[in-house]
Amino acid sequence: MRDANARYVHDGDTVVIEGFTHLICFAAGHEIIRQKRRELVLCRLTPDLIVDQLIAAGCARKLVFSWAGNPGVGALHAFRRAVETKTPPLEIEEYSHFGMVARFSAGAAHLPFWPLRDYQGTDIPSVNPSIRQVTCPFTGESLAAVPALNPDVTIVHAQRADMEGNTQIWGLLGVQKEAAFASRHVIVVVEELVDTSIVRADPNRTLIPGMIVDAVVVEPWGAHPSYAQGHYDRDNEFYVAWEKISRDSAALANYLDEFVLGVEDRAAYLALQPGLTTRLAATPRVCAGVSYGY
Amino acid sequence: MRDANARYVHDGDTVVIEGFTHLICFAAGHEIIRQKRRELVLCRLTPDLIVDQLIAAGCARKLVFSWAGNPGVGALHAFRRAVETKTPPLEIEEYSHFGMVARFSAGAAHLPFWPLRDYQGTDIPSVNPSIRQVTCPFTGESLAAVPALNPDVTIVHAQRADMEGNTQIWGLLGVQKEAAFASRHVIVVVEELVDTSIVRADPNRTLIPGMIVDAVVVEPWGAHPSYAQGHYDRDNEFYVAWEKISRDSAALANYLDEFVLGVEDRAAYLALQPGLTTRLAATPRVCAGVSYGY
Amino acid sequence: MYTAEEMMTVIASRELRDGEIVFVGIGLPNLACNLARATRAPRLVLIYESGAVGALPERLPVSIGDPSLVTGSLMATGMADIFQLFLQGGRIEVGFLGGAQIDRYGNINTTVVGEYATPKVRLPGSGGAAEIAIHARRTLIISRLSTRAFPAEVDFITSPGNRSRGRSRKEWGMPGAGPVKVITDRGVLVASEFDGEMELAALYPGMTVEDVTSRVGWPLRVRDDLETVSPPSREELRLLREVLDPSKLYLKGG
Amino acid sequence: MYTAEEMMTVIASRELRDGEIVFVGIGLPNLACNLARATRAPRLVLIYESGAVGALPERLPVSIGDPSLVTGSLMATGMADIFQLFLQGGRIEVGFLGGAQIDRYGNINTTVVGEYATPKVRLPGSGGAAEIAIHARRTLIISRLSTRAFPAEVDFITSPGNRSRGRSRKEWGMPGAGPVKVITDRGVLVASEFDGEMELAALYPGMTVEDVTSRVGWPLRVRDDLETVSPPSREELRLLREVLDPSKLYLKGG
Repeated sequence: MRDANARYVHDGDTVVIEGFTHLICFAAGHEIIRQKRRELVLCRLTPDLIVDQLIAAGCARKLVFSWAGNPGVGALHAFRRAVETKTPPLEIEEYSHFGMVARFSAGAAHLPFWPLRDYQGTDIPSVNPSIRQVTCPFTGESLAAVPALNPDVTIVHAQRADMEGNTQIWGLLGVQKEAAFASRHVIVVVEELVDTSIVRADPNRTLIPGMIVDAVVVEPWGAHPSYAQGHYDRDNEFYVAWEKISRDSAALANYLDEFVLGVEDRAAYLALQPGLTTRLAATPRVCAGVSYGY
Repeated sequence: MRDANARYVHDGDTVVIEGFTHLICFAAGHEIIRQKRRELVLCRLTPDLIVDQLIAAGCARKLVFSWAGNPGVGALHAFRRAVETKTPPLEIEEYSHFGMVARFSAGAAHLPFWPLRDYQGTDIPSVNPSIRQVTCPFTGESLAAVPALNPDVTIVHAQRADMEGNTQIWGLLGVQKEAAFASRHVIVVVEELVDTSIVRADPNRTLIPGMIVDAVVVEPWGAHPSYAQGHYDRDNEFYVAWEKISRDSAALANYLDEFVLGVEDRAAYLALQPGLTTRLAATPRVCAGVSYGY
Repeated sequence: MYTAEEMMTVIASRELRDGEIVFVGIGLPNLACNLARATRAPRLVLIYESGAVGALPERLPVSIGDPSLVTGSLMATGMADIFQLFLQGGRIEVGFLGGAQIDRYGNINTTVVGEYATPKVRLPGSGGAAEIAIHARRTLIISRLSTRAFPAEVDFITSPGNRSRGRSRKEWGMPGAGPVKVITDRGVLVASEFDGEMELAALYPGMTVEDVTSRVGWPLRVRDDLETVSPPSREELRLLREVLDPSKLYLKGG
Repeated sequence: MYTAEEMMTVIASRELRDGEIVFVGIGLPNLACNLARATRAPRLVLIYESGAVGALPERLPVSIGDPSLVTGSLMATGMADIFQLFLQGGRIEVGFLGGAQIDRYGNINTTVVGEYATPKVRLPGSGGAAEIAIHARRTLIISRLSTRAFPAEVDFITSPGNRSRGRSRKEWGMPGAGPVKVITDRGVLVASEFDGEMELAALYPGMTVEDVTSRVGWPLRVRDDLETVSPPSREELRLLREVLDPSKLYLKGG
């Protein structure tokens, strides 16, 4: 994780750590904080706790997003402080989920824009000049359009990949495929490194092909406190606890000191929390395979 | 098959039987011929033998397509006769594959058009006024645009579905998902009807949700002479034979008389060809399952 | 006796027809759908913006992307499909919405209290709410009444209602019918067929017209045929308390 | 000795660099890729428009959608991904093309011989060829020489070459470099860096300049540094004949 981040995440970069509640790569976010990256433009549909931590650590110059809350719990208080009291200042550019999905879709398809039926009657375009209109050349209708988003680097957490970065994900798929294809560089972080034969045995599960992947990092539990279907559950207790931690900037700084800056890597982070992996380990629920014979 | 076709395929309809070399529902095409549907607008990327047969049987008024050949073999001679000598006359509207994919994508997303970087320097737009240009509202670039395709009915062949039409496909996925979502009605034809619990055990394999499906038909070997991954191989001998059959309109008529009009249903079609199912049955090659536990 | 949350959940569940396709959020809407499924709408299809279609969670999901929504669902797909094929594609029949501010036309603010550039309170933003409000064939709003939550005009329109920035939904070209009802803790507001303004159409047992109008920041119209809705049945309450949310994750009381 | 098909396959295989991502068609290009993989480019990635990425077919695929292309591949995905993410996304480094007519700029016709509305011969059409010609970073054309197949101007431009309808690729805004080489049965034409016109750059052993120019429908420019390519090596021929196409499915002889 350290080497991949050092190589592909630079000050000022546009950085995406995607995953819709599922497979959010906290391991990568923590490493960015440890490496003291600055002036990042962070793009994520749901900033979640990971971006709250990056904002509090002073890594972010700007946030591009569509829903900035603590999912199922409440608010992101570092984000709120940054926006409400400018401590630290944070530029924001906001869409709805569909707008963000469309921006990644355009970026992935190498199109300059993506058309969508959206934003009529809302005030969102009045605070975001990047939401424009495009006219259909067949019907004359006016549709919303958003510009392509092409990050410098996208970090995707996944259940498994091979050495070449051929990556398989199941459960919620979010916008990881689009974000990866839209990006100049891609880091894949996996629960499990597998032989290529495992990937080739079930090619319909491959979400990201190795040809677009720059680095593969093996980091079990790298998505905690979010979850990895088939591996571990969401740590809802921590999401609830974050409400209290993030409300108080001193408590938040203490958290970062102890669990992020105070540890060397993910293994040390886990070692600080005995019982965690037992508490959250998934109960196996294996589906049947299908035949690829002919 | 008979009831589903009678109910959802009418004279003059825009009809899609999709599947890129894989899972082409010949069972449905043959039933359309038996029911003597007329004036159909047939849309398919690769008309394949199924459309050659429908043209020869006089079912088609118009063909919307992107590659009209016998894949891996040669030409579609009924199609060629219709275009070269107007017997029977056939209106054509042609795109490239990407254009057809884009038309289905727009139809599925309920957008009036789809933008794509394509058709610069080709003569295709000069013979198809439905390929137009759209201007990007961000960069000012001019891109190609194609109109949405929203068929009256799409017929999808699949490995399995439940009674509600929740449909799982593996192997080549073609544009079946887009065609189904673009369509007013959807008929799913399956090799195997399964309990919903089978679908729910591996939800990432579901390509088409039951909510958009009007009818489910169980028709094993319904895609022959094309193939169904995990069930049976492509009947390449028949594809090669079609070159000779289709060159001669009398031979083609004889073929239709014997194997389509002369049989009552798919079971009778198979009964006419002893040894076929043994020759083409797939060797099982079952992948491992994944865990959906948490 | 029953709580306001229980009543709101029951009323919301009664709005759902069997077989409908519902775009669900976490909290009361989720519980309302489960109650509907356990009573009059066993074939309800639940879709979550996270990508789970036909979810049958074996526990109460704690977030919209809970793993229990995926396990055993009919389809798990990417968000591009959810927004393009299901929502924009016109496949969603009912959407649930809520928000910090709701105005007379059902416009909803989940973005900021105060000015956008210098907000008093920064809220999470749209998420999928803007497009749910635009595309779902009809939406149901669930919110407790208070003059703060029901101003005459919201500070920011995140999700458009029946009339926004001076234009009707038809004039904006929005496909869905918009918010047809606002389910509150004291009664139900229903959109006028003429101008889309929310009108008090039904009271909960024991509530008065003033209990509602005094908590709304505009002169609330009251329908002539004002109804009183029937309270939760014993069976509805039993299901909620003993089967659907025994640990009171959502139904915290009050 | 060796056949023209064997020579064309060998020359095509030598054009591929290890690790490149190749959009493959059935027939000689498929065989050329397999030969490259068995010799100097073991890490070549084969993509088929049907949706198979990183295919490793255990038999010679009889069509572009052969099931053997899927079994054991790295990824099997929908065609929207193939055309939008891989091809339009700029991920394809080499595309193979062929056609009934090829002109001096490498424009290709696979649509009609004669007039479009009243064709002498109706051909299959574009398939994915138009967008491969536009987006692949470079394309290789494989075709036997004949004046019928190499007219000065094609009847219909299905796939644009280095200059079409009076404009260069740059003027058209096409991302890819276009057809860099035409691999024929007698020699190799290479696109001029100045104007994109195909020039005779290399002859096969035993062939003369006239063997090529007499079979091309325009005054073919011949490069000063005309080369003679080395014939298939014993190892290349052994692989083709004994390992890659022992049943002569593609290499029918002649």
